[in-house]
Amino acid sequence: MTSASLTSLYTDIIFEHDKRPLHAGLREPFEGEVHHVNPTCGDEITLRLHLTGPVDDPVIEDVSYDAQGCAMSRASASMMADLLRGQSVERAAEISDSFELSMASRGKDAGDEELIGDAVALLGASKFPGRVKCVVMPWKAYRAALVESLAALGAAEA
Amino acid sequence: MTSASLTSLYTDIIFEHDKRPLHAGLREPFEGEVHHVNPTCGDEITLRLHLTGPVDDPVIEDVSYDAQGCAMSRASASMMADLLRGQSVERAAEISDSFELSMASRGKDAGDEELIGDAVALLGASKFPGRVKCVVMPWKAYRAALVESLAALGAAEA
Amino acid sequence: MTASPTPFDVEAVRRDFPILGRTLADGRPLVYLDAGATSQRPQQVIDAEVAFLTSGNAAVKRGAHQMAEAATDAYEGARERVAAFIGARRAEEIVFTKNATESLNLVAYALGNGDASTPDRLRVREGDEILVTEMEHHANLVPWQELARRTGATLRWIPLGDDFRLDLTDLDSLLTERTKVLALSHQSNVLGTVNPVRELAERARAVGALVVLDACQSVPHMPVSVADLGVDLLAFSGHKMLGPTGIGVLWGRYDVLAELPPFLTGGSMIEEVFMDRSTYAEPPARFEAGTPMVSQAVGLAAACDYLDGLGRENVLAHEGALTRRAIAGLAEIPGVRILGPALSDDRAGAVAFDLAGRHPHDVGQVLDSLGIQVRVGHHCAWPLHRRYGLHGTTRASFSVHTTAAEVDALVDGMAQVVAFFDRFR
Amino acid sequence: MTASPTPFDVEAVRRDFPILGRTLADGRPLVYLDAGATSQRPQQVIDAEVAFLTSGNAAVKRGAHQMAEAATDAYEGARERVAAFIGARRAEEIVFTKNATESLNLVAYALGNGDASTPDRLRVREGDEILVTEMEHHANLVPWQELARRTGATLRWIPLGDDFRLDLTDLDSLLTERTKVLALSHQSNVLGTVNPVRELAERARAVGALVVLDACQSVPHMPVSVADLGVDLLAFSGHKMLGPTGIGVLWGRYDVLAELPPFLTGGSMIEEVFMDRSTYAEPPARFEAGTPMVSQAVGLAAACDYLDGLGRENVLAHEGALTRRAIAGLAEIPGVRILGPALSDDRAGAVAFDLAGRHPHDVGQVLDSLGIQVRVGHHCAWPLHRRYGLHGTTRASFSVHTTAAEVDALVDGMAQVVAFFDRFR
Ligand SMILES: Cc1ncc(COP(=O)(O)O)c(C=O)c1O
Ligand SMILES: Cc1ncc(COP(=O)(O)O)c(C=O)c1O
Repeated sequence: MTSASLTSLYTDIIFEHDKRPLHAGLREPFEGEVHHVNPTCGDEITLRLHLTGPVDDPVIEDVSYDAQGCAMSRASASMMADLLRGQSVERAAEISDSFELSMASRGKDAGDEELIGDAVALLGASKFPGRVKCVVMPWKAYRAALVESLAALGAAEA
Repeated sequence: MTSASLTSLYTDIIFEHDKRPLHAGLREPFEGEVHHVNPTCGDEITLRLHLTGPVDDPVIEDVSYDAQGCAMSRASASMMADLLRGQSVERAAEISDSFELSMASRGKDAGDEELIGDAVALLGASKFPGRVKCVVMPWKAYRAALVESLAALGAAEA
Repeated sequence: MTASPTPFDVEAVRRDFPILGRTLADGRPLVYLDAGATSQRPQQVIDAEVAFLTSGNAAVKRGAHQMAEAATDAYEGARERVAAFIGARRAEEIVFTKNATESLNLVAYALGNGDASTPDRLRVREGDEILVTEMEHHANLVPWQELARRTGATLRWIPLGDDFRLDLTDLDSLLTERTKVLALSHQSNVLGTVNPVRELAERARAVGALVVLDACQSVPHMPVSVADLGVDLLAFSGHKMLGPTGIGVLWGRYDVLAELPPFLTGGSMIEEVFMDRSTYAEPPARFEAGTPMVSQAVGLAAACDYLDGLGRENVLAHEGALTRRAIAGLAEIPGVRILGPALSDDRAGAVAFDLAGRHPHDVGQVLDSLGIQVRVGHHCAWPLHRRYGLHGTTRASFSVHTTAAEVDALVDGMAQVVAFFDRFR
Repeated sequence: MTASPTPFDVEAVRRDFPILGRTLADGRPLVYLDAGATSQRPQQVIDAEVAFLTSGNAAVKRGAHQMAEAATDAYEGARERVAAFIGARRAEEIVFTKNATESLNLVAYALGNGDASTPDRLRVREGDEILVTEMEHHANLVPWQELARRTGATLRWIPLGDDFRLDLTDLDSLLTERTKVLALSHQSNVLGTVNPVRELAERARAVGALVVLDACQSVPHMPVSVADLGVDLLAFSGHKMLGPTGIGVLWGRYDVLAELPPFLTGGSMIEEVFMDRSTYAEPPARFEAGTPMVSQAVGLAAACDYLDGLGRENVLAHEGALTRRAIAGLAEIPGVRILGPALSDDRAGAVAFDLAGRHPHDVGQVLDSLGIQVRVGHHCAWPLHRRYGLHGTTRASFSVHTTAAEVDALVDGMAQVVAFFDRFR
């Protein structure tokens, strides 16, 4: 007798990513690296970002990471890496904005599957405020790594 | 239409002492001097004690003081000085113990008039916890000055 | 004197305060004129807290279960409510403390806790100056004395004038490049004087000083918007604004809080903890160590609702009328001298006075026997009283439930005080 | 497993807790197993606070009127009640704070606040050592890290052994003449281990170190008498012992408190205040700056009454039986590893566990869907978890209203957790 909201949270695709996370591990080269923790549960992620292309329109060549956490947060990191790799930074911003907005909706927003693909499966967590942080942590890490990477890129260019 | 407890607090004799306090002013010689304040209302007393006689059975030669405070606290200082002057320290201890015990009784103990004389008039305040401190402050100052004075006397003797 | 029209139905308000129905010794009705020390709670505030305790109570922020989520929502919702109440730009600018005293100590300690990574403007050190005023409540004076003692900084103060206002004559020599902090009150809890905060904050900003405002006596009684005041940090207490005891507020501009070192440390304010070192969370969590006062935050939010429901301008108008009525009435009593500016725009709130030849304890005692509850003593503003040659005063202070009839009872009571003591002349 | 007989009528107790009647999502009954984080309030505690607010509320200590006297009596009466509750010799040994975290910070700051007039044993300085343990809650670790940082003292710690107890092998080299403070917990909020406090306090006394005890997890759950323990200072929180949030306690031996410098400064803790300096009141007033949490103190006293009414030995017996039942039941679940000593005399309280291959958040989520409210994460004891190679655990903790059936629901719930996640293998 499992509750409906529970099965909407934990789906096969979540566990697929939890078990076999895509693009996991820390790789070179990279321009930015950040380490984020969730102070309440002790979860951690180290995330590296590698950009290529012109400084005014860079492309995400690689997102590599080492994530410690619950199924939701690990699946989130995996899906995010898969979604963002190969995208322009501009397009990635659209994706992450859309995703984070949906996550903040407390279950009201089903998410834009066109834009965020498999990551709609993560939105089950948006009904559980205590879990939103787990899911969002990799995305916050991406944002922080992007700031670092762009700065590094700008410095290299100058 | 004044309340009964109010007229039991403020009696003619209280005002008599308030208006014309006995033994007021700071005099020499003295062995101990203390300064006490009541932190809630800012009342202050400086009290000096002059003892004479053998160190193992001294007599209170003089209690002199400068008191700032409400009618109750000023009357208390005046009555106390008048009561204790000329008494042996031993007898003074009986008096002050008896007085302070009655003051702590919340109006239940009418006081030992044999021992504390006019100071029974102060016991009206024992029904008003907020005022007990006002009345007791000079007595606490006396106790502190006594400790100082006895130490000074002992040192002089040695 | 007839009652002036009030901007809301005071009798209806009074029915919200269950305690006002009680009587005192000799069956006297309660005339509570001590709201400046602590206010009473309307039923709505009590109910909000009880409702939380009987349905949503749980540890906040630390649990992932439904109860913890509900409690966290209630607590963070209260933060948003308080932010809106004082016009803060974001809820993260609100730090919950136990009272205004803790809020002010938090700032004073944090300014001494920095290290090399702390921006210079948020670090008080030897040679720096801290500027306060002579009218401060001990809560906005002693923490600064202690900060000066710990750091080797120098404490200076703006003196009070004979007109019961700050004497700004020498401000230029008091507020200088050396000044790291200007700490002052919005409204004096004794004089009722409202300080020219905006002007002083501007002068302080010009020399790079941080401005800390003690708003204990303004936030409960008038519209206050942090956006307008120009200060950096602001403190007030729940129990003076119809809310629970045990909860206070520190508001801070987010950019200031973001760089301020922590004060109390422990659970919920950390980022990572190792045996030998820790890193700290973002504001407001960084300043809220340990289990917070959750039900009290809920009660405080209900108090904000209550005051906003009456209208803050209306509260000011109502209480201002009572202040004026009290001043006018008391001025007629022989021997009474009011400590504070006469009627004017920068004056509201408490009415403190001296009765010639009578100690405030004795005055208060007679008023108490009439059921009139006023405060006597130095009201935690000892230097202020010393400035005017007094050890203490008798103080009446008003709230939303105070009536003109109660003010008249005070004035009449003072006539009885005079008559009572005259018998013993 | 059948329910073991309990020393009091748990069903009657449950009726005292209004919140236990509520249901959660999907109509699940509330199974509240998070008392270690915060406990629920019996109606008696709520009623005591409301009664005070609707009849006796006023500012304490500062007013001379009847209402202030009644409020002061209530507040000081609560102090006496709490003193009796923990076997303190005198009420003046009880300081009210906002929570245990503040109590511990108070001590850590005060020990750094002294000057030449402070006795050396109450002054931590460069070269001194502070000894804590690896099992401490952040509240009894980070304040000491910060004291060490501010003063230049060195922080050392007693490590945890593989048996989930303190490893005292090297105690002689850790606890030396250089040790100024030994700060430790009475009972771990994760492991349930009860430390040999009396023995450690004796060793500390022998080298002249002050002993500070974090009694957050012992005072609510077992008889605790400060007279027996041999410690100098002891901290706990109201909200973990059926009392309100927003109130904590610091008990201190009077001779220690009498010489300890102040921490928070402001109103009610002073003796005399001048613009440039102040002197301070005697304990406990010296440590209670500002308006205290009066109604919360009244509520805390009611919580003491409630627990003493049940009998502290009975509470220990009841909760101990639940702990044993939980440990026995959980041990049967495949993959579950309990963090803490097996059944023994120095073990009660919380039951924290790991489920192999599953993150505690995921475990807690499934339990939550069943209405079972447990805590997941590091429980503010991050170094402890790191010691055992974990990021977090799932923790169940019990109170007077917890039933054997609820413990069984937890065990059954864990079986469902395993089955749920097995579907995705
Ligand atoms: C052992 C221990 N110490 C300290 C604390 C901190 O208590 P509080 O958060 O009430 O200050 C807790 C509870 O969180 C605890 O379990
Ligand atoms: C002006 C002012 N500042 C500070 C305080 C201190 O507030 P609390 O005692 O609630 O901390 C008060 C009230 O006592 C006050 O009136």
